[in-house]
Amino acid sequence: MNIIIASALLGVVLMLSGVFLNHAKGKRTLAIFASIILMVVAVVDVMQNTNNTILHFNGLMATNSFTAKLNAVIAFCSMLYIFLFSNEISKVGLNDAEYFALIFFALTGVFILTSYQNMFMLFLGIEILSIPQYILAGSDKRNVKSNEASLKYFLMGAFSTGFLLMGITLIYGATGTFDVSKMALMGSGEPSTIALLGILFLIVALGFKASAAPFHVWTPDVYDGSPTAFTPFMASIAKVAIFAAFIHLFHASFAGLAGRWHIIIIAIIVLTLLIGNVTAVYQQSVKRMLAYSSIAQAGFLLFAVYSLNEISQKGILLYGASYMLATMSIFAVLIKMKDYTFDGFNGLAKKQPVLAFAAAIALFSLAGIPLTGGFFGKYYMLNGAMQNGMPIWVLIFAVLMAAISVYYYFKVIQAMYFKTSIQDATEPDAVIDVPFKVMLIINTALLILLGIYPTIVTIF
Amino acid sequence: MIFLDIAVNSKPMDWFPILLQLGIAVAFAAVMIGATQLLGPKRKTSDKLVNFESGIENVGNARQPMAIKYFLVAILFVLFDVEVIFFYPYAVNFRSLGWDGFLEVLLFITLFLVGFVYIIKKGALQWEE
Amino acid sequence: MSQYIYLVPLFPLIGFLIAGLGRNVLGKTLLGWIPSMAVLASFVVSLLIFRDVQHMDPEHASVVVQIYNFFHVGNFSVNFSFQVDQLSTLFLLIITGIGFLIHVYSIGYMSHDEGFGKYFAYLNLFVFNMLLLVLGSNYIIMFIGWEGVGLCSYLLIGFWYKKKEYCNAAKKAFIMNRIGDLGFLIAVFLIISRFGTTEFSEVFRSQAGIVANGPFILAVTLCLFIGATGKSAQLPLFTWLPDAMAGPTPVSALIHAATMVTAGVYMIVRSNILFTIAPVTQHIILMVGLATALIAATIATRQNDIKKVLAYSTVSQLGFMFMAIGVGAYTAAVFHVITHAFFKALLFLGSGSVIHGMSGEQDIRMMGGLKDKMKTTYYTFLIGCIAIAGIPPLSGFFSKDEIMMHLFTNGAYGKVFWALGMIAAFMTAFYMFRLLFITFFGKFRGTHEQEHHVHESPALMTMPLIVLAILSIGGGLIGVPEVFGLGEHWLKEWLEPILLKSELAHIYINELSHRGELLLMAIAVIIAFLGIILAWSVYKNYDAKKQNKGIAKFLEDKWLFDEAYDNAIVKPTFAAANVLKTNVEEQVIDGAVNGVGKLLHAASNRLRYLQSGMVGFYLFIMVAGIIALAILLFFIH
Amino acid sequence: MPIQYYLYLSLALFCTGIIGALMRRNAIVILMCIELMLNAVNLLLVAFSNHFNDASAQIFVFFIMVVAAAEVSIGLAIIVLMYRRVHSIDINILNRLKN
Repeated sequence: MNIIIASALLGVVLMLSGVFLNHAKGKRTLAIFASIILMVVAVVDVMQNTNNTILHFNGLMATNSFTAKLNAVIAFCSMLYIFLFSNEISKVGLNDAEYFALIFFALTGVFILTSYQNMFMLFLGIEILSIPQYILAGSDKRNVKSNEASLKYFLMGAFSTGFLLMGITLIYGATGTFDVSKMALMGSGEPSTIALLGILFLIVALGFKASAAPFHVWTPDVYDGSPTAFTPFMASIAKVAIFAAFIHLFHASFAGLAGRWHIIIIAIIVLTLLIGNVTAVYQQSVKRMLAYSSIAQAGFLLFAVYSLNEISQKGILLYGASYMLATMSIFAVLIKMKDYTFDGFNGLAKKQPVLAFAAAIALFSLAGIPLTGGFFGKYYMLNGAMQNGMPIWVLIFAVLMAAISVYYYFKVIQAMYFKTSIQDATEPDAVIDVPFKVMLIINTALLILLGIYPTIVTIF
Repeated sequence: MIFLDIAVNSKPMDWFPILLQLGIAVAFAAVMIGATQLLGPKRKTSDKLVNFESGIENVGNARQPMAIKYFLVAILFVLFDVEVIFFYPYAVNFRSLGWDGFLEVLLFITLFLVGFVYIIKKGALQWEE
Repeated sequence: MSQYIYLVPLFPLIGFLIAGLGRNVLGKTLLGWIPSMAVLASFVVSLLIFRDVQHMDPEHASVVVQIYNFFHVGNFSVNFSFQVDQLSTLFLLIITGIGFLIHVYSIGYMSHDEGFGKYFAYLNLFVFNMLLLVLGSNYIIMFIGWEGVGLCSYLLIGFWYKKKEYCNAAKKAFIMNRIGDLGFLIAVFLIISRFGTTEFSEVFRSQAGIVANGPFILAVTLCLFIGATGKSAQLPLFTWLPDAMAGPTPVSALIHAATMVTAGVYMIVRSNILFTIAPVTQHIILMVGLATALIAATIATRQNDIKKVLAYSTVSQLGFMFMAIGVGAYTAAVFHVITHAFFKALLFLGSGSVIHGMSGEQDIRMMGGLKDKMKTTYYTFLIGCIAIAGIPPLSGFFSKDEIMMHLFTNGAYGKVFWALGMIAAFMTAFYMFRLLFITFFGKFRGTHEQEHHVHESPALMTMPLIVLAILSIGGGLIGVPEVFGLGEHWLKEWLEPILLKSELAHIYINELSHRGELLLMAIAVIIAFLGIILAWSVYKNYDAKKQNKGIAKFLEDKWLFDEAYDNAIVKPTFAAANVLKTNVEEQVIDGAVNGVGKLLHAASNRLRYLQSGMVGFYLFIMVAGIIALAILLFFIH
Repeated sequence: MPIQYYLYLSLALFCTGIIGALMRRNAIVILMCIELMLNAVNLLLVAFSNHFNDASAQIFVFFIMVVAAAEVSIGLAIIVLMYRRVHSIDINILNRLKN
């Protein structure tokens, strides 16, 4: 629980550093330091936790070893994120300290979402996570695209908040409680209409945040328009937290009614995989392709919502970790590029072998090639769903879509390794120093480690 | 979770005096306005129909873009104003929450003040550059 | 000794890391020899393990060595563990043995290439993945190796990436392999859903409850077979293999002849118990194998690129292996894998030596008369050709003969299949000797510059050729049929513990008598000789420009059958080759693959209009989605 | 009064908000429509609170109001930014990001 307080207080400290510190470098160092503190707190939380579920704040929150592990994985990825992107974050605009502060505030929301026990906190967590993201999306004030991304994100996000609240209220009307663990009684008998409507609205709202089709439309535009320094945060850490919340809610509360809402989840999974993968094929810009690929990846994460068993719980840890690391890697390379189109990557392997290698491993992982974390992530997801009796055609469809994804991921690899270019692919004033490369290599090594020894995240 | 005893345990009859007072107030205002309309003399001139602005002649349209400063102050006001909502439940349960509650509210106010310090330092409330 | 099995894949992995990280630091000598020595070390360990397995009681020789627990969820767990038994040790020897020879050869062949270090790193990575594939004790590890070799093949085909068509070849190989992998993956999921495990031993043990020819086992075996068609270049996914010749020639020898392409055969032999209870699938495999063998052999008769001939030949030989699997003759399939690895690696390396001597020329019409200039290469190549054509007592004869024997005795239509197989074997002899005669006989047809430059390859390259030539000659000894009275069929005995159940299930409809067996062999040898003679008659003095005159000359030589041959066999074959090449391969198969790509692009193009950029429209999509889901929830369930 | 009446009223308000958000192109009006949706929820929460005799829903209402205020202030800031850039608050003016 300490981690929620820690991230909020660190956010406040970073916010104040904006008015009390003048050096850009000082602020950046402070942010890096803060991310390390967060990681330390997360590790302490893991060591203190036993397998029992402990309630906090009069039962509003609950932690156990799983949430502690998830928090630690997320805190670790946040640390990597700050390490890899702090240079670029300060370059986005004038209010550099505020960007770091907003990231930490969003992280507070993330940690609330991983361990809430009351729909009240679900709502607060989602809002605390989303509102900073609306600002971050629009933080490049000189850029119309950033404005547009922010407006779209905000309008649609606020719209989906309405559905979230209506869903929560209807469920409350059906059960008389906001407590997630007490709603499990709902399994008995035919559910009331308002309960079903409430579940539908919750699927809509959480599906929206998780960018599941048909509520995904904001994703490409927002990820494309936002400053590239913030897109990986939105696409990885925020996304994983939303999925953790999604799964926790449906596992604890609505598992008894699974027979009724499974059909919706299947429809959403199929649509998400189809739209994400097929549309990504057409894209010319790597950044936009990655936005679609994040939709496609969400399709795989949704399998965990269907299965709701132990495998999927571990799967979300593994898939989440490998997905976050891979997204971080590929964006860390992308942000150094001059040209975001596929041709912009031509000949990168010759000029910047470390960057190209990191990007290649990240793309392998996203595509689910074995010996990278992504393979076992996908494997856990499909296996978990299969154990829970998912129709086999959905699994076959998912494997087919994963095969399509190879096509567009490998376009980047092909450009990097099998094409040549006279010009430098990277931005001339991009900082590609040794610490950056070291971080990138660590990131890549972890991705491979997850592919060789996946138990490392599931056992700890 | 904090419980609002009054909201839950009161019966509709308990609210009757308030309703009565409200009714009398509305009726009084209505009677007074109606009476002046009926009793007062009426002479309409063009000068009288013009908006009264402390004797100064009005110019232009009221729907003009305003300086961004107004907007900023207005937003900040809304934010701080709405936060005060949380004092209502505290006020209702002031006694039963005791010192623990007091300390928590103090913490809340401290966070509030940190925000305020930030705004001041950032210069958001400075009217002139 | 078996517990040291982890050393076998470990050495190439270390070699990969050293070569990969030190490719700009270390000198060429070290970069070449360290990876080669790594593979040699693996070979030595494999040899020791092989001896160990040999001396053990065959029933208990199969050992599963667990390295660590991959993951463990509930009662489902996957181990990172290796299976040491008769089948895997046999493949270990082939992979590391031939791998080592090809590594040594590469040091000479690639000596002038700027990507020397990268090349050896990829090569070692390939060996590592191939060893994983063969050693894995469950389908997951096998799949990891399976994907890994595909990836390395992709990297090595596109090794000379500056030519665009080479990149496209790499991409084509990868995509076709992925289609196959899809089938494999689905099969793995089906297996998990039914058995709750992927360990070979447990799956095969609990196979007993499955209804033979039931929908489940058919689905599993067909999906596995789809995986095999991708990796082993069978119809309809074979077109990537000829294109894959864009890679360096030693790569073609190692990956696209000796090891990776036989992974499909290995996988099916490994799962032979599943296939045995799915005779329908076996029948499909037989058909596919036969068709592939015939079509590829036909196309091979008309190719002018030295490597393309060998590539189609590989496809055709793989077809023979699948035919063997199709009739349940798993021993014969493994036997042919082994002998084919010897002589096809030899032929590829020989062709590499020729290309090296000709400064990169691959068109056989530009060669000719090389037998005097490149003696070692010529003699070893000749041995390879004799071996593949099936002339006793070279290795190819025994393995091909065993397949033919099983075809002949397989059911009522066995003789038809046998006859068709014989046609393919005839064409094999024909196109291989056509290649030999055009390349090494006659007059030199290249430029003067080339003629001046032609030289025998260095010893580093010829030594592996000689070793492989010896193996090609003597390799057949591991499976001499009992009819020759030299004792038992060694390979059959060796694989007995693995194939026992399948062999018991396989009923030979009409067992051949010893005389019948000898008769069939005689026919096979005669047919092979006929093929060679035909090739000799047409191509002895091949002249690229005046081919007709050459044939006319033979007529003058009173070769009375020539014209008859020409009209009855040569011309129809060539016509068929052209038709198959242009219509079947380029239009139907490539067309289908490209068509899928086009369909995808078209679909993508349609779907992108959803993303209009208007927030109002986005909100509308969202609400429409909610209404649709509500209908789904409340009215359809 | 039966709880259903509140439910119907609130859902009607909610749908009004949705339809408003769909029909209008003015960003501020859409924002108001979204607020209407939130207020529909507030109404329903208070009704349920009374129905279940449970005050926690009323606390929830407070939180919704506060969060909505925060959200609106961010939203207005974004809209001001947009107005300064394109001199319009029509949501469909900004459509550079598309396929």
